[in-house]
Amino acid sequence: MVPLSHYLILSAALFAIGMFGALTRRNAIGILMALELMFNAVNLNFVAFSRYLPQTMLQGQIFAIFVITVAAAEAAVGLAIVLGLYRNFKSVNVDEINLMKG
Amino acid sequence: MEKALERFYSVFAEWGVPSIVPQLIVMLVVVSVVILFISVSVMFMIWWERKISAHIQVRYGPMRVGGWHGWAQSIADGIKLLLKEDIIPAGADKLVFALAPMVVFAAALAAYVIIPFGPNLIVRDLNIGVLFYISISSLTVVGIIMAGWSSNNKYSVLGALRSAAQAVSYEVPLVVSVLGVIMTVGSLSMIQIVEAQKRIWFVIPQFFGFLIYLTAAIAECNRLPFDIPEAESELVAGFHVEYSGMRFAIFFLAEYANMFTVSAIATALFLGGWHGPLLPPWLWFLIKTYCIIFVMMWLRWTLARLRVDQLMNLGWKVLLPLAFLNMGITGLILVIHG
Amino acid sequence: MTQAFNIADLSTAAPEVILSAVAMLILVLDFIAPRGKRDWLGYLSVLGVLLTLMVVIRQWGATRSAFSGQYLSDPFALFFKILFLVSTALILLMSIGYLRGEGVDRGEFYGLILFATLGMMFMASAVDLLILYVGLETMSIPIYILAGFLKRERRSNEAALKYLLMGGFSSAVILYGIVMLYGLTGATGLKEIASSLTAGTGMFSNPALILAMVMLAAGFGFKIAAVPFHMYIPDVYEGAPTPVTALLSAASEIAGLAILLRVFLVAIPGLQVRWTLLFYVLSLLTMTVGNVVAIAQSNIKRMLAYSSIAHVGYLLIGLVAGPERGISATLLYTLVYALMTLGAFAMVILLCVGEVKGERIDDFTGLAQRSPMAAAAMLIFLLSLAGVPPTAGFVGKLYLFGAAIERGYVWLAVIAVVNSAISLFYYMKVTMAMYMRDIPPAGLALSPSRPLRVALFVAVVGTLAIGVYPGPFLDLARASVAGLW
Amino acid sequence: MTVTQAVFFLLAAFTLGAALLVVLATNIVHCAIALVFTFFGVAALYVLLDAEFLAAVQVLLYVGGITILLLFAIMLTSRISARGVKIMNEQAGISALVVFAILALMVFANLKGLVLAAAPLPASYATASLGRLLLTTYVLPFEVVSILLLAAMVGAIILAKREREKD
Repeated sequence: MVPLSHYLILSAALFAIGMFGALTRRNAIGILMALELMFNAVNLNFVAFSRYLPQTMLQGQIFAIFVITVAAAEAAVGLAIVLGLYRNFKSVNVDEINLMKG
Repeated sequence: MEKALERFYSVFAEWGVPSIVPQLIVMLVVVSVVILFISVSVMFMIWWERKISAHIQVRYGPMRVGGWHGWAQSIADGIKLLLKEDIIPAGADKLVFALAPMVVFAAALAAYVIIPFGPNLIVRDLNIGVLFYISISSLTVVGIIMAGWSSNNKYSVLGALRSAAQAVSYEVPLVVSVLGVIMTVGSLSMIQIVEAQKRIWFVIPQFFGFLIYLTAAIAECNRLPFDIPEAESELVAGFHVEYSGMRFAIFFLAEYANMFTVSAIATALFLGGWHGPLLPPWLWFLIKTYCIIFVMMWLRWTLARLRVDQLMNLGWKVLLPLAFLNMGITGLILVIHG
Repeated sequence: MTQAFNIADLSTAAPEVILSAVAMLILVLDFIAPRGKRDWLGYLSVLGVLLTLMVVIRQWGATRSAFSGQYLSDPFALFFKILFLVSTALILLMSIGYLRGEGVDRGEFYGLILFATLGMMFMASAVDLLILYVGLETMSIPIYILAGFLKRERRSNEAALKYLLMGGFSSAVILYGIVMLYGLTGATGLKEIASSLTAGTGMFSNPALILAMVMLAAGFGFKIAAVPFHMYIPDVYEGAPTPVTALLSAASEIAGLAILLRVFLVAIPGLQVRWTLLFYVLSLLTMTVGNVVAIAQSNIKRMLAYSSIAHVGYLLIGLVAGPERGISATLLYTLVYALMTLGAFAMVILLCVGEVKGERIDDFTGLAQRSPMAAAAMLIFLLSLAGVPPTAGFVGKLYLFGAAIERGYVWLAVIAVVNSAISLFYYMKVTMAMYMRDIPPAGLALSPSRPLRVALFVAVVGTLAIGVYPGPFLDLARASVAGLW
Repeated sequence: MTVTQAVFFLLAAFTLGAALLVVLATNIVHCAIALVFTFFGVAALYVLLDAEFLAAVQVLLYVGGITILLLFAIMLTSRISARGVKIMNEQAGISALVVFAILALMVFANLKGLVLAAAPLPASYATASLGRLLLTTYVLPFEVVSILLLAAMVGAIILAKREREKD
């Protein structure tokens, strides 16, 4: 069988990749995609733990279901915001969307 | 069937070959059988559709190739498509353009895993059976958008977007309509759902569910009266307007394969699957499935195309509330009967 | 293990049930409301909030657990629920006139504010990480939408996008912290996590646990706008519609603080030595950066944004000082902070008429001549924010800094006092504009909205009342933290 | 190396490769398509972890829902000709460093801090019990999430709908 540590490292790598994307992408939709990668990494961890930890309740899987649902809602709202933004700015690059300076 | 498999595996085990080898062989065999089945069945369906349309419009349709009522016409068409030059438009995104038909076909192929042709004639009786079909079928939409976008043609992009919007809107009532059956059986496994219909087919208690499913399924297949995505008169041919030759053939194949899948699922969920007197189970299953396919073709050549706004209204304001009503009433009855 | 959905659970969660029913009712009534006449939806939401508030107050004193122990209605939760509901009621009162002024004719605005409040209430009652996360998102997602509610306004679009992206990022970080806690203990209930952690020896120097703690602190740091996780806050505050800005600073940040307190105090109290240090640094950075940068601002919403960052720094002092004095001081200060911030934002809305948005500090020029009452109210809020007696801000700071000194964090208290002095400087800029300069020739218009005046009145009375007679409020805060750990 | 391990490594490589493509590809549509493959990789890993139901939900919601939404938004906001545009901001280098540091910390903490010896428990048929748990023990989050979805739906419609001409 595959040891738990493999899943944990994979998840950490996925999380880091997503974080890198969220920090560097210019396109707002690109950032949203990177965020989804991070959520997936967390979910992978949840499922792996719920498989390997000695317990009967499927808490990890339940948690993952909720995370997926919330992520979907967040993506829908995010894309609606991006569309509204595009209508006004004619761009979806976050560094060009900068009216306020401080 | 399973015994034969076990014997097959044990033979390899005796020779000392790692178990992955016979597993791979079995997988390959199953996949080729499914692809073969799809191709043959699709050719038959295309010929059939042409004949039905012709007879509805009081003509004969293809009559020459192969002798009796032009039965070999589809084979000839297929060979023609395969031999045609493979054109990739200059402005296209080559990688995505090449990937799109494969994605669409993979989705169509994967759905065959859970079709229960008979009590033991199923590739894999997954315990999430119905859910597997629902989730895998959404991959088709991704493939369609890939195809539309990569063609770099505004008609294909429009067609792809329309198709995606339609598929997403009709997927919701489709899923909810199936819930009635799943609640009654208490399982997602296809085999168990069919087994539960030994005495009474679900089409009787779940009649509204069946109608909603059928309507939504036709829309999922982008067939008339819901073929706005490919409406020839306004969009040329929708998302696959730039495709030709082999790649076009794959799209065509996938489309008819999907049609077969939704009909087969309808048979399994509502029409009692393989249950029936006298004839062998697999034959019953095929007969029922082809009956539904016939209905779909019949509708196609009888009804007019819906407008986009009508299409959305029907999906969200008619089918979805009805589907929820059906689910609620089913749940209520189940609770009352304990 | 299996526990069905029953009436007892529902009655324990009655406030949430009522509020969600009101919110959905608003959404439905919005369809039948005639165009241009949607103010009554706002009043109806205020009524709903007050009704919920009454139910919450009736529950005071009892500690009840529901839904398989994931939901807890204890004094701590009830205190925050009262705070959120009062804030929401005031914000709703402010919104009615504001929406009319901006030409937004949508009842969903009120519905979404109620949904956000509902999320906060669940956060306050959450003793399970799952319900905590879900509550957090139920608060955040409506606020993302509300921040972008002025669709034609580019700054509003920008605020919504920035808030959503940062919010999503911080949620992912929080989730990673949660999953590590789950992996370590196999539980998601805060109490279960705590007991399972004490069971294992050597748990508290476990790198995985420390990683979880740091991730949670960083994620919550985003939500409460602590430095260095504050970069997006000024832009969001400036761009969002002003009532939403008020909601963000007076309710959403406090809700973040509530779950932060609950998680760190209940689930990982064993790590207190480590997280005290962490929050010491965060607190120091947050108040200093917030106050210093606030000086340079000419936009009052932006200035208040930095000021609220600074106040988060003060609030964290209580967490550093620890139970029980420090935590009750933090709770008292959340109440004070919510009232005075709401008042300040209500003033911004009062000046938001037509082309004048009331957002530049110059917009306040000559307010004392135009309306001495309004200027006096603003003065009270500003003095309170700076911490000058006899206002609530003074009392709050006194208890906070006192708690810090009592625990030996003298330097932290000294720096906090210095910071308060700095803050006086930029608050006085507004006062100067109001009192020392003449009314501009173009005149100075005030919003005619009556509910807004009610909200202002309540905020003024509250700020003064806590300042003059803090006893009962302090008792309330003390009672709320009793039995938390 | 057993077959399962081989499958795991293949899937892990596939998922990480696709994820890297999501972050690094220059064309935003390619990113979205790579994202589909990442989601599939993760779904396959769920199957490997005996969480078939979750795998189906993952494909249904992520591939059938989120990706299609993303693709829609991309189609509406960018064009195929938008190639060769700079995709990253100026902080790419420093971000890479920071992220590497964080990754190293995470891997260290995961390996050092968690009990890894545990062999997996025998898998059980989980779909039915998941459903039961959602409607009994976890009914509160279930209801709260449904409220959240309602709010998100209403909000997304408000934000995405074109404003009526000034009335």
